[in-house]
Amino acid sequence: MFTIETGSGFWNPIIWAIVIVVTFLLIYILRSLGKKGYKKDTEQVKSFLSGNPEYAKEKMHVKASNLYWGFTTSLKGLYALLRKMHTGNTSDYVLWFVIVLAIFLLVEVI
Amino acid sequence: MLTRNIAGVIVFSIVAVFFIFTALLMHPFGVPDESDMDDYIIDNTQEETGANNGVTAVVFDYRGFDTLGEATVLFAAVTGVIVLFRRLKK
Amino acid sequence: MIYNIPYLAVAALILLGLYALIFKRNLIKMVIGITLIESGVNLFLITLGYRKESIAPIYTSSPGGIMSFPVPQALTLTSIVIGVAVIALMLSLVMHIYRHYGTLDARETRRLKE
Amino acid sequence: MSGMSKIVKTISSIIFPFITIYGLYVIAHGHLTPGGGFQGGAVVASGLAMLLVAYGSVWTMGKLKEKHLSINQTLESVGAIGFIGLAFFGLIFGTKIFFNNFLVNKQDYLFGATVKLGETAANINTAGILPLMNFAVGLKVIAGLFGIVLLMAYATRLKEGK
Amino acid sequence: MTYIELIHIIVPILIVGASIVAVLLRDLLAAVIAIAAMSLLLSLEFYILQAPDVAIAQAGVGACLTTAIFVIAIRATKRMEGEA
Amino acid sequence: MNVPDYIIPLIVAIPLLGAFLTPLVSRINDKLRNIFVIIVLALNAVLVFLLASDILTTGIKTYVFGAKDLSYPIVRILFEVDAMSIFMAIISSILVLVAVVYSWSFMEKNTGLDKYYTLILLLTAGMLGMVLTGDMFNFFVFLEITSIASCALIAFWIHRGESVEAGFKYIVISAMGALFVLFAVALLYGQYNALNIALLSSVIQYTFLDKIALVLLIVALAMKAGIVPMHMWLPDSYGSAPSSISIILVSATLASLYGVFRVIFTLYGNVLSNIANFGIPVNVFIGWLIVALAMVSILIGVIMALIQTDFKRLIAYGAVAELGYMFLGIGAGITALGTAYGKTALDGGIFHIINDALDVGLLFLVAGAIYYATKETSLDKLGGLARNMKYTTVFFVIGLLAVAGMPPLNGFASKLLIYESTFQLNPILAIVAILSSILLLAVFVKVFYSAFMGPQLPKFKDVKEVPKSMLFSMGVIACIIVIFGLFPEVIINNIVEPAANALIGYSEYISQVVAGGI
Repeated sequence: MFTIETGSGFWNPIIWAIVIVVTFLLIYILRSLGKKGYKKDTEQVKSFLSGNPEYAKEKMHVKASNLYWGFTTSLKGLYALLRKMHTGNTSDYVLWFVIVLAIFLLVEVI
Repeated sequence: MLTRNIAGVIVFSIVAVFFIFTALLMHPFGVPDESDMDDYIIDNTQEETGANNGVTAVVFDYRGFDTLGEATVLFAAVTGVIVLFRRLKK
Repeated sequence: MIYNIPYLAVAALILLGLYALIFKRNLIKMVIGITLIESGVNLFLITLGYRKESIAPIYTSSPGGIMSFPVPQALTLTSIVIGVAVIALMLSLVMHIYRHYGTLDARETRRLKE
Repeated sequence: MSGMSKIVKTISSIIFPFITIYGLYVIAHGHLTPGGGFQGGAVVASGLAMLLVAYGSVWTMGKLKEKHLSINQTLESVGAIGFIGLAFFGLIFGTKIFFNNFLVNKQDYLFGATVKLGETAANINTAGILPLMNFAVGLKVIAGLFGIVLLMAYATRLKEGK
Repeated sequence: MTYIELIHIIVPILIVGASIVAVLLRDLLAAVIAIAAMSLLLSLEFYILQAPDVAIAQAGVGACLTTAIFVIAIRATKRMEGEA
Repeated sequence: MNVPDYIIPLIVAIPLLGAFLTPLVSRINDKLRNIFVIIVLALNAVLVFLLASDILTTGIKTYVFGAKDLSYPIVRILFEVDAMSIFMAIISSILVLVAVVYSWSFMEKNTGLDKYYTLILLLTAGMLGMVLTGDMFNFFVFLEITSIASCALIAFWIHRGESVEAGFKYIVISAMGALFVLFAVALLYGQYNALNIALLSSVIQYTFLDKIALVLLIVALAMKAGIVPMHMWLPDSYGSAPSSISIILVSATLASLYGVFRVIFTLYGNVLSNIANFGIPVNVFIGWLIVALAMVSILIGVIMALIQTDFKRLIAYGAVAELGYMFLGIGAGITALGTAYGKTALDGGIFHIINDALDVGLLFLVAGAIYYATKETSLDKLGGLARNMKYTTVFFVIGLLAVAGMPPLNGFASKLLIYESTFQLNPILAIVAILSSILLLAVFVKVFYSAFMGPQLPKFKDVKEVPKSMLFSMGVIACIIVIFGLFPEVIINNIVEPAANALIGYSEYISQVVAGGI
């Protein structure tokens, strides 16, 4: 009922689900072993930037376009090409269709 | 832009060659190879549908469901045009 | 071979339509291109159903003899009405694009890219 | 869109009834002569569009209110429902097949006469549900195509940015 | 070559000619008139190809209504192709 | 379970009748209209499930319109429903029903809602007609219904220039694609004087003109399905449409994908084993072409998704990558037709169709929920929403893990089948697919981080959880995803495997219609 055979192996989600549940249990147990020194509304919960004032909330949050900066920078050439491809021009969309049509015609029909 | 136009002209001419070959390799004008379906319709229209116009018989009887689809296309287009020119405020 | 001229006209119409779609920048010209492709396909369908020295498939007025195919004619009727529906919708969108962008140039109506 | 000269207006007013009658003829004789619901509907809608162009959308919009537009849409819905309803009737009566021509060759009903095979004189009382479908589709096509033209003409005010 | 064969050759050529004119003209209104002419010729072609039903539909829809909505759209936008 | 035959046309006719009635019903009352539409679609879904239970037990069913029997030259339109068709029909009906329930609150403040629901019903009828029909021209007609209705819905928010632009691009692309499909149909008609898929399939010869028709059909329908490099309309339209429409568009593109498979496997199934050029069989030729397109789709979809800043465009590029996985599975299945791993690849590809529809659909619904709550879709401006929208966050996590193929959710099960089988075809394919899947996870983790994590932004302090109808529809899809993930074998054995067999078994499809088979 649960196992799927892939031809060279099998996959059983129930085992995996049990493993996940056990892991979370372990995490919960470890967490509950910790110290219970947390108090609300004290200096303890405020962020401390070595004496400097805290930044505004918007500034603290890393923007989506800054994530994976290293990846996008290292693939700069590829991204420049891809941006050039995605012109947003309707004629180009049609042109891509005709290009693929020509390739398929050449490969398939001849 | 120049690359685009050159690529456009090249693929356009390839497709053009294939289309012209298609036109030349079709069965000769006015001499269809097969006619099973249409001969059946021409022979049986009057008997089965009681219509004297073969095209109407096909449109509304033999392929009536296509016509329903076509009426639906028109309905969808009119609805689409109404949607596009509707008032935005209530 | 001279008798394949209607088929060649079909090819020419479709290619002209594609040409207008690819190389013309004006949006209304692109809609005209779609119209041309549609006319080409309609002509193709009708040409397929023609038999030499045939008459229209209407019994009321027929002096007897071979008839041209009724099915492609029915398909073409459907195709014509579909075509006018598509063109009406396209032109409405063109009017809206003009209202929003103030231009009909395909190269300038592209806020959506990348 | 403003109207055209008085000559054009007069001539189109005179021609318009003839176009309409021709369109209705094409619809009604769809099963006998070239034509049918679509063709006749397109002819009538062309006549209406001609009137619209002759008189201009400004004049037309002065005469037509939102109510009339919604009547147009209702007519289109009614035509479509009539068409699909005839298809459903085939499922309810007779041989219980969707899109069945349940009236054909049944002498007691309207349009139920049997047609003589071969070349015959036109007998309008034939072809079962085909003429009814022609009427439904004709109504739908008139309303639909004229609705498209009317709405687009009405929308030319977009140019002024209103 | 008989008379009808000649027509079968001439009308498609005229259709293609009208559509070339439609594509090339920079005045959109003129291009649309060319499309209307093309539609009418197409309707004639349908007629001589023994399809009177389609000819009526093409004349009504293609030559009249399509032209009407094209003209309306052009009046709501711009008439010349290259204008900024 | 046995159902009467006339249920097959009703599946298309009921949404159509509903669409024609909706303008009249909405004259009475708005709430009544919403209930009416939901009832129509629910009824339709019930009919689809009844038919499915019948088809899966008894096999292919046909229905001829307008006549009882099937005399030899097949002049009438007929619907031919096999397991693959009903598989796609199930997807469409579920997604549309969910989208309509979602729209109740989501579209509440818009005008023109009667037209909106009318168009949704028309779109439903179009999709169901596309997948159920057994006639090429009828397929074209339903394709046009689908494209026209979806175009008007994409441009529904006419006050935004982007929506109108996306609608125009979509209608140009789909009108052109549909006209090429019609041209191909006309080519086939001109040679064999037939329009019925089964009849055409039994007589097809693979001449020059047939090859042209095949290429035109594949390319045009693949463009409608959004395969790279013809995918550019897809992010535009998915991103600009209302979210409730995006989820239906997913299913509309999948219907075009179904068209590709139907053409290759059934219409040309007879000639797939012919020897083409260079002594290579046709199926290997077509299979490798499709695998190549699939790989490009996966790579470009993922790489472009990484740099998107708009929530819905990002999901749309993710959807392009997912489409690539389906094409990869089925392309590998075509290439290795007849082998065991080819069958596994086909299973994986087909299973991935339903998984992708659910996962991407759930993500679009979440994007819509965020837009509803914050009026914002740019990821750069969002942040810290997990505090205010707890349920939405949970649903997003489920969708994220599923779409990235993390075990134990459903995306993993189908992707595993694809990896294992394509590895046997060519290891590079599987490796690239796995790496892209990891990248896809990275992409969605980025969304999760920037939209839901981080400090609570002051401008989103008063954001509330979305209304119940939206939560309900998201919850339904999330539940289905979890169930599919936990019981993959049940799904594969009961729905996917018959669909794969139906695709391969073209001779059975033919013999239902053409007397004597081939």
